[in-house]
Amino acid sequence: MSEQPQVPPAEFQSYYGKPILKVSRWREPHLPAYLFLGELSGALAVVGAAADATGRRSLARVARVTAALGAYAGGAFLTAELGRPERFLNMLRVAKPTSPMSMGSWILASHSGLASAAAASEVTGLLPGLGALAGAGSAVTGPLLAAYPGVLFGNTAVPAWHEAHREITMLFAGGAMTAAGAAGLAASAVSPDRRDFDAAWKLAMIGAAVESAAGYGLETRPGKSGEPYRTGNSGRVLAAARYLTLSGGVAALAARRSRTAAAVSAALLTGGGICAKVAVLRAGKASAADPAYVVASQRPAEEPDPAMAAPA
Amino acid sequence: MTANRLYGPLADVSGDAGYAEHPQRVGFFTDTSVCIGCKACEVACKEWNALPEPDGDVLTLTGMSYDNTGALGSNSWRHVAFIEQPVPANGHAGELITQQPVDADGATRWLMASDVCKHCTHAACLDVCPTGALVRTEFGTVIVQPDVCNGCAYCVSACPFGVIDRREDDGRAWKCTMCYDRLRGGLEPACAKACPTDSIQFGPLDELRAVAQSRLEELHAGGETQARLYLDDPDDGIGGGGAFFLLLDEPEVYGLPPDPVVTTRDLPRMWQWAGAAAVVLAAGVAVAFSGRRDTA
Amino acid sequence: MAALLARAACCLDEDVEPTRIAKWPALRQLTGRDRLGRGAAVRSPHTEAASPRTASAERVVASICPYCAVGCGQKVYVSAVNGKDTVTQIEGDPDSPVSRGRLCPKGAASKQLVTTPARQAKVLYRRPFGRAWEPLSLDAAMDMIADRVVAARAQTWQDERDGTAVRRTTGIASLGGATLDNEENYLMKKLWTALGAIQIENQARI
Amino acid sequence: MAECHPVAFQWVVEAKRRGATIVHVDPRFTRTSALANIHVPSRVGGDIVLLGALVNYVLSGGHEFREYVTAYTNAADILPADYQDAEDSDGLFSGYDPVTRTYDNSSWKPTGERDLTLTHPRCVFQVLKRHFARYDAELVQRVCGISEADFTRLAGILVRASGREHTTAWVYAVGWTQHTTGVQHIRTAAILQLLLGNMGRPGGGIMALRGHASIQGCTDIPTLFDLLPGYLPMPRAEDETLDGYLTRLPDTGFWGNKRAYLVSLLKAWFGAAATAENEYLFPLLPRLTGDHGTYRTVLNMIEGGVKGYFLWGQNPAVGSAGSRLQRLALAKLDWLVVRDLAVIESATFWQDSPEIATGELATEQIGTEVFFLPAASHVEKGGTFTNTQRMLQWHHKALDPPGDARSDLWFAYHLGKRIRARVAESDAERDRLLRSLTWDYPESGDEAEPDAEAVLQEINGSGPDGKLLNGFGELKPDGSTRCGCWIYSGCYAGGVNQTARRKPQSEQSWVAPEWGWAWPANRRMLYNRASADPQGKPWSERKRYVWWNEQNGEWTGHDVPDFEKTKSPDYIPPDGAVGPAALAGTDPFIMQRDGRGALFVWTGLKDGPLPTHYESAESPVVNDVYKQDTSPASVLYPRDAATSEQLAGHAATYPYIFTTYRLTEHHTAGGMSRTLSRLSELQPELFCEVSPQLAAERGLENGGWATIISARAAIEARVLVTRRLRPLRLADGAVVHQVGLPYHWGSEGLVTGDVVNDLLPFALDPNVLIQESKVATCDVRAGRRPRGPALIELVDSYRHQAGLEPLDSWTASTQEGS
Ligand SMILES: Nc1nc2c(c(=O)[nH]1)N[C@H]1C(S)=C(S)[C@@H](COP(=O)(O)OP(=O)(O)OC[C@H]3O[C@@H](n4cnc5c(=O)[nH]c(N)nc54)[C@H](O)[C@@H]3O)O[C@H]1N2
Ligand SMILES: Nc1nc2c(c(=O)[nH]1)N[C@H]1C(S)=C(S)[C@@H](COP(=O)(O)OP(=O)(O)OC[C@H]3O[C@@H](n4cnc5c(=O)[nH]c(N)nc54)[C@H](O)[C@@H]3O)O[C@H]1N2
Ligand code: SF4
Ligand code: SF4
Ligand code: SF4
Ligand code: SF4
Ligand code: SF4
Ligand SMILES: [Mo]
Repeated sequence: MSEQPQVPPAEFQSYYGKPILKVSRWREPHLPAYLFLGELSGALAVVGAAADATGRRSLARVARVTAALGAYAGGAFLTAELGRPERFLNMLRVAKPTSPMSMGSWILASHSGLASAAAASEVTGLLPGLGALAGAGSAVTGPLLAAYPGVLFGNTAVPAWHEAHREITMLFAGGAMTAAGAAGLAASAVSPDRRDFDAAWKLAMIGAAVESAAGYGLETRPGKSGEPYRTGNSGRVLAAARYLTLSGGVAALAARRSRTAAAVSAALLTGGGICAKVAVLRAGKASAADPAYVVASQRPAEEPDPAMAAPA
Repeated sequence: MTANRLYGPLADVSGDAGYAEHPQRVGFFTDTSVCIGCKACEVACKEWNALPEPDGDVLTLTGMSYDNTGALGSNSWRHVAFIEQPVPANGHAGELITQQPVDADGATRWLMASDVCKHCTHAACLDVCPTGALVRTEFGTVIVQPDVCNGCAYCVSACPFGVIDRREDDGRAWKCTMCYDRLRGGLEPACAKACPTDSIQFGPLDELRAVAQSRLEELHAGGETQARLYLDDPDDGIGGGGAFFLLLDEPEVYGLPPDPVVTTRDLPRMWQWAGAAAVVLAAGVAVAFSGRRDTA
Repeated sequence: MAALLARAACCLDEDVEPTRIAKWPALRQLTGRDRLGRGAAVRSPHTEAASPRTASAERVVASICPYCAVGCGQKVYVSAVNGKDTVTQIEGDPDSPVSRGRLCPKGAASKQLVTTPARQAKVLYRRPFGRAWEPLSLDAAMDMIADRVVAARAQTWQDERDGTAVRRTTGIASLGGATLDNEENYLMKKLWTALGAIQIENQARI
Repeated sequence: MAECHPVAFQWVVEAKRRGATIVHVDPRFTRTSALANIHVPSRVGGDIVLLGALVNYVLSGGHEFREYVTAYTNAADILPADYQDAEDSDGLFSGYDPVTRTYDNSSWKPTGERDLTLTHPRCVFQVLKRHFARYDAELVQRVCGISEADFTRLAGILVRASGREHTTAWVYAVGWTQHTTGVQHIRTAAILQLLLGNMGRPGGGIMALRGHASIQGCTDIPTLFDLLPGYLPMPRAEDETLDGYLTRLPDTGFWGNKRAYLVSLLKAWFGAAATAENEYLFPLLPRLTGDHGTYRTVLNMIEGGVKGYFLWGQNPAVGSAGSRLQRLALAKLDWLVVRDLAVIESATFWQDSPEIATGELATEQIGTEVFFLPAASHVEKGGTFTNTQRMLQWHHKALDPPGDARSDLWFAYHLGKRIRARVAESDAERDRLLRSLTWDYPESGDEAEPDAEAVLQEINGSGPDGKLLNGFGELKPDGSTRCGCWIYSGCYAGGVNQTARRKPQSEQSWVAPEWGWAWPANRRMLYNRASADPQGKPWSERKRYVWWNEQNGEWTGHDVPDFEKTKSPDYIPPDGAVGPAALAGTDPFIMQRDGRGALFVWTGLKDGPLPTHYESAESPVVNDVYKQDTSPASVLYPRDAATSEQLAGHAATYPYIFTTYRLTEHHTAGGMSRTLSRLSELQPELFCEVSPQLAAERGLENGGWATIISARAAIEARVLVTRRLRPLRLADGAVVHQVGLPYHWGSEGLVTGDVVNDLLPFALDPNVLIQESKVATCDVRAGRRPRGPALIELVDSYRHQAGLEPLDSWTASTQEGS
């Protein structure tokens, strides 16, 4: 180093190493399950509409029914996550653009309404027009449902979430596609009419690519707040997510020829998707639990350089 | 949306929250340079708000100086921090805050500070609350409405100060109310009233800011050059705190974030990203469905 | 969906009566000034009803902190809870020139001192060589104690010592006084002295 | 002060903001230190050296307030030729008898001559100079471990902040009193304050920060063996007649009216039965024959001499020194009555005392019959507390006590009634006082609660017509007035309960005379005539408080003048005058027989007329100043082992000093704090504070456990390693480690812990019999203590090393007699 810095890098200071932030109270499996089911439902709603429009009836049917089920199951996990589940409906007491969860609740409520209407029509064959309309509607709410959780995480004080909100948002968008793709793959493994599912296989591969890229983005995020995505338990789970997703994507290539491959791919992709959610949750908790992340994110200039921190 | 609704100085927080007519914004100035660490504020708060009593079995010493409360939480709305600091032989000029005489072992000072919810001008907890349980009051303070909160715990992660928390056996989020009930009755908050040395001062925020400024000058003149105000500035990341502090060292020494920013500042951009992601999703599906239906 | 909205329209508290759709905060957001749902629009019945419990106290009694010799002024708020007089709050008396309304943690905890369930409200009796406490009526206890004082005094009475009159008993001792009122110490000292008991001590010695 | 009198500390914080310099002298860096300008860490038990060196600094630098000293103190008094100072005989004054460990003070009594030039070699001023000449900055370093630089800084501050325009206040509590030299600590401060002219002036004085809510009250109206109300002494065996007794009190000054005080008291107690003919029943009062203090009494209990014991709001099983002996004593009683809010350790010793764990006691072998009677709390009864400023404040009853709980007033009264009923027919001489007692207070309610105001009225006193008196000036020696405590007379002046006055502070002067009532005569500051010069003009306009108004011919000011209102500054007493009339218009210290501040105290002190440094009863250090190592007159109960004499040469066994103290979050023995969750959670466990250096020396870890072993017990505590405690470097580079131990824990309550008082000896100050709980010696080891009998083995292994007999033989011999 050519010259002494004006102010020697301050040793990182904290209050007995205690967290500055509160560690998120969100739990496993509730929250990752909700996120996964939500994005699954969201993407499948789009898939359902697209399949309907392109005449992939089997896929449309599977997508719509699963989208509806996913929305309700996701809602159930979300409700279970609440401290006062019986007050779930208070989510609709207000509509706050500043609250991704409020927006998300409205999206989820309308999405599940639309998706279930579409699914009901699909299953019963009643009111097909309205069903198609609802399906089309859910194709609008679906992407929102899949994408908003990125903001949900981003709009917190947790450094690993707030600062990585872009990557997380993309991770979830990719995850939505893989999840939907995986659902299609799984269905194709058992469906008599496998040709309908070609789009799902493709979607799975696209999703896997986006999700892996976003995951990579997270892992390679510069700076202290990217650390939990590289290190520790959350880092390992994220890496696992990436391996699962990538191999799931590769396996999807063989889905056309092999029902087993389709099933394996679906499982890998689902596992990858869920692991990614778990990793994000855990990374956030890790970054909230260690005051170093908070201080570093707010005093970037004084972030200790590991090379310089070594004792002389 | 008018300017500064998410970030930056906001002249009239209560007005922003829809109160056409409202009392002056009130707040706390906590002057930690006169805190004696007696914890009367902690006790007065718990007694007034009838906060749950601790479970006898878990009462153990933390080993963190005289702090056995540890942090703010759902059952501790005031928390007094105790910091025992070595003072470098050349590092400390002032005589207003004691240190032991310097000898071969250096000197020591003991900082004490009572922390509380900051009642932020831009309160992340409030902004993210999906139920409207968190609400800005007519006094400009931020409170949780226990009859509304459904315990989603979003606020917990949103607060840049780690203040609000969910009480697990009760399922709802809790934090300082700035004694909303007392304010409504024209009373001063319980903690401020109890505080023996007036380390916690309650009053109209404007007046407190002036008081704080003069106290700061007094300390600086006394050689206490490390003294600084924290969250007094409406231009800071949270638009200034409704509770602000005079500190004698860096905020992180007290367990406070050095430069907190309300997360909602970045919200528009984040929504844009979500939009982009939704588009990516839609595009991905479109691509997947493009081309002829597989005939294999 | 409709049912959903209908339920959401009320404030959804267990204890609160459902109110009209007009009170639905989301609607109030749209119709009022509080578009972002941060304040006026989202207030709950609990919030609207907030008031200090001391305001409804049946009486406010001037007192003095029972812990230390600083002698801080206290205000004691009493209300009937389930038909029983109960201390609902103790806080500093701003009028006091000693304390100006302030209290330390002990003073601030004095309501708990009065109301804690740890407080023993019944007489307890342990017989000689007994292994456990037994109940005893206050009246019986008073009589037993009086009997024992009279007997111990008779047994240990000294009219003189080394030829000088001392007129006393050293068979009975008493300790304590610093937490008691002056009037109480006064009666004690008066009674003990008349009884000839001299080993009367309190915290001033320690 | 911030720790134990936090609300009062607001005034210190305010003073600091107004420019006062706050200095804190304490072995530990505490919450008080944190807010002071300067903290002076010192060795426990070294304060006489520090204060003495300040006296020397003042005298040798000529910094005394000469005019004040000459006029208002006994500096000019000339001492007899046979007076020998401690300086002359290596730590002992003339008149010492090593066998009885007492002094004969006849050689201390001033000759009656005075030298206003203060130059006579035997005048108090010169004696004082010589006495303290050796106490200098170097000695302070050697004994207390305070650096010379720090001492000089402190001395400079003190001198600058005293004089005409400035005053310095000294504030102390049990850090000074709980020593075998406790009274002499305060004496040294008094000397300093008199020399600097800081007494009787606003912002000056020596403020005792007293303990419990009414500790001052229970000294004024004493539940103490050696006093009657209003500081009248209890009669001793040799006080056969009333007249003879009264000769023990001064004839001059305000004590001159002693007969009026005593006769009015006897009239209050015995009413019509007390007559001039029967000397107002004075001859029937019980008589003292020496020490009947609480520690002596506890030893008597162990010896089996005490049948019954009443505990009214005190918890000796935790709070009193040598608490192991306290509990062994409780186990020897026939019966015990405990009145408290909670079931405290002193009531449950037979169930769960540490001695049961070690096997020394067994529940089924303890014959003590125990009555626990629940007490009413402060809001459940009306009455007065007297706070540390001598101010009586009435607390009103807010509601009835729960269940069987009753006020102590109720208990005393109804117990008295029942006892009186049992002797109503007796014609035994010993029952005469009992039968003569005025014992008929109005009762009210279902519980027949006696009327506390009626009792306060009796204390205030009444005239022949039954009208309430307005002050002690109205008391008569002829039996026509009754008054339960002369210094409290006036608390019901004008028939109004003055103690219940609550005029808001904002609506009255800063002295706030209309809040409560302060004795005597509602004076807020004692000896305030000294705030004016001999001519009666304020020494300083800034600091004016009470002054002579020539026009009206009276004293006036912000407070009630502590002087006869119309006695002019030029009043000269005629020869042979007695009572207040014997004091001149320039004699402000009106309770003194000569009206002057006592730099030299020839009577009333048992351990010497001038403060002298002695080591504590237990100290790892030998006295650096005199050959006389420990206080020659201190009260050591011989069988309570391990005073420094016995430990001489065994500093290696118990190498560290420990000191005990309080935490803001707890109250004394814990009955009022460990029972409350709000306080318990704030300091949940007993801990010891050690310096990082000592921690390293003994392998102690922050948050871990340590065992502390003294010659009497071993206890365990969690460890707080803190820079707030620091090793002190004394003479010749010797390093002393001090261990800090808060003493609030015991076996009952929400948070429990070992009893620190188990570690302490029975070693007392001879003047007031207060125990030395601020200092003793110990060893510290890492880890928890052994359980069961192994605990005794551990203590004994140390005792063996120190050449002491084993604990049980010591306990047994204690029981045989001492
Ligand atoms: N929070 C709280 N307040 C209380 C009480 C309580 O239990 N808790 N108790 C009340 C009662 S009963 C009393 S008597 C008072 C006592 O009030 P304090 O006297 O203030 O109480 P302590 O903490 O026992 O002792 C004070 C200090 O003396 C120091 N010390 C020890 N030895 C020496 C020495 O030799 N020289 C000097 N200069 N300092 C020394 C100790 O380190 C300690 O910091 O507090 C009253 N107030
Ligand atoms: N090692 C060490 N030992 C010490 C000291 C020290 O500094 N170090 N300090 C000493 C000093 S200064 C003191 S004062 C003592 C204190 O020692 P104690 O006086 O023995 O301790 P407390 O816990 O204050 O006991 C008072 C009891 O009175 C009860 N009480 C409160 N109000 C009432 C009432 O109205 N009526 C009745 N009947 N009971 C009531 C409380 O519940 C409590 O149990 O400790 C002494 N011991
Ligand atoms: S400090 Fe945290 S809890 Fe308090 S208002 Fe600000 S964001 Fe909300
Ligand atoms: S936990 Fe309660 S207060 Fe917090 S965001 Fe959720 S609903 Fe609002
Ligand atoms: S203002 Fe009220 S609620 Fe907030 S910390 Fe103080 S006492 Fe507690
Ligand atoms: S009450 Fe005041 S002095 Fe005591 S700890 Fe709280 S802020 Fe500090
Ligand atoms: S509030 Fe604290 S300082 Fe005041 S009298 Fe009570 S115990 Fe003492
Ligand atoms: Mo005390």
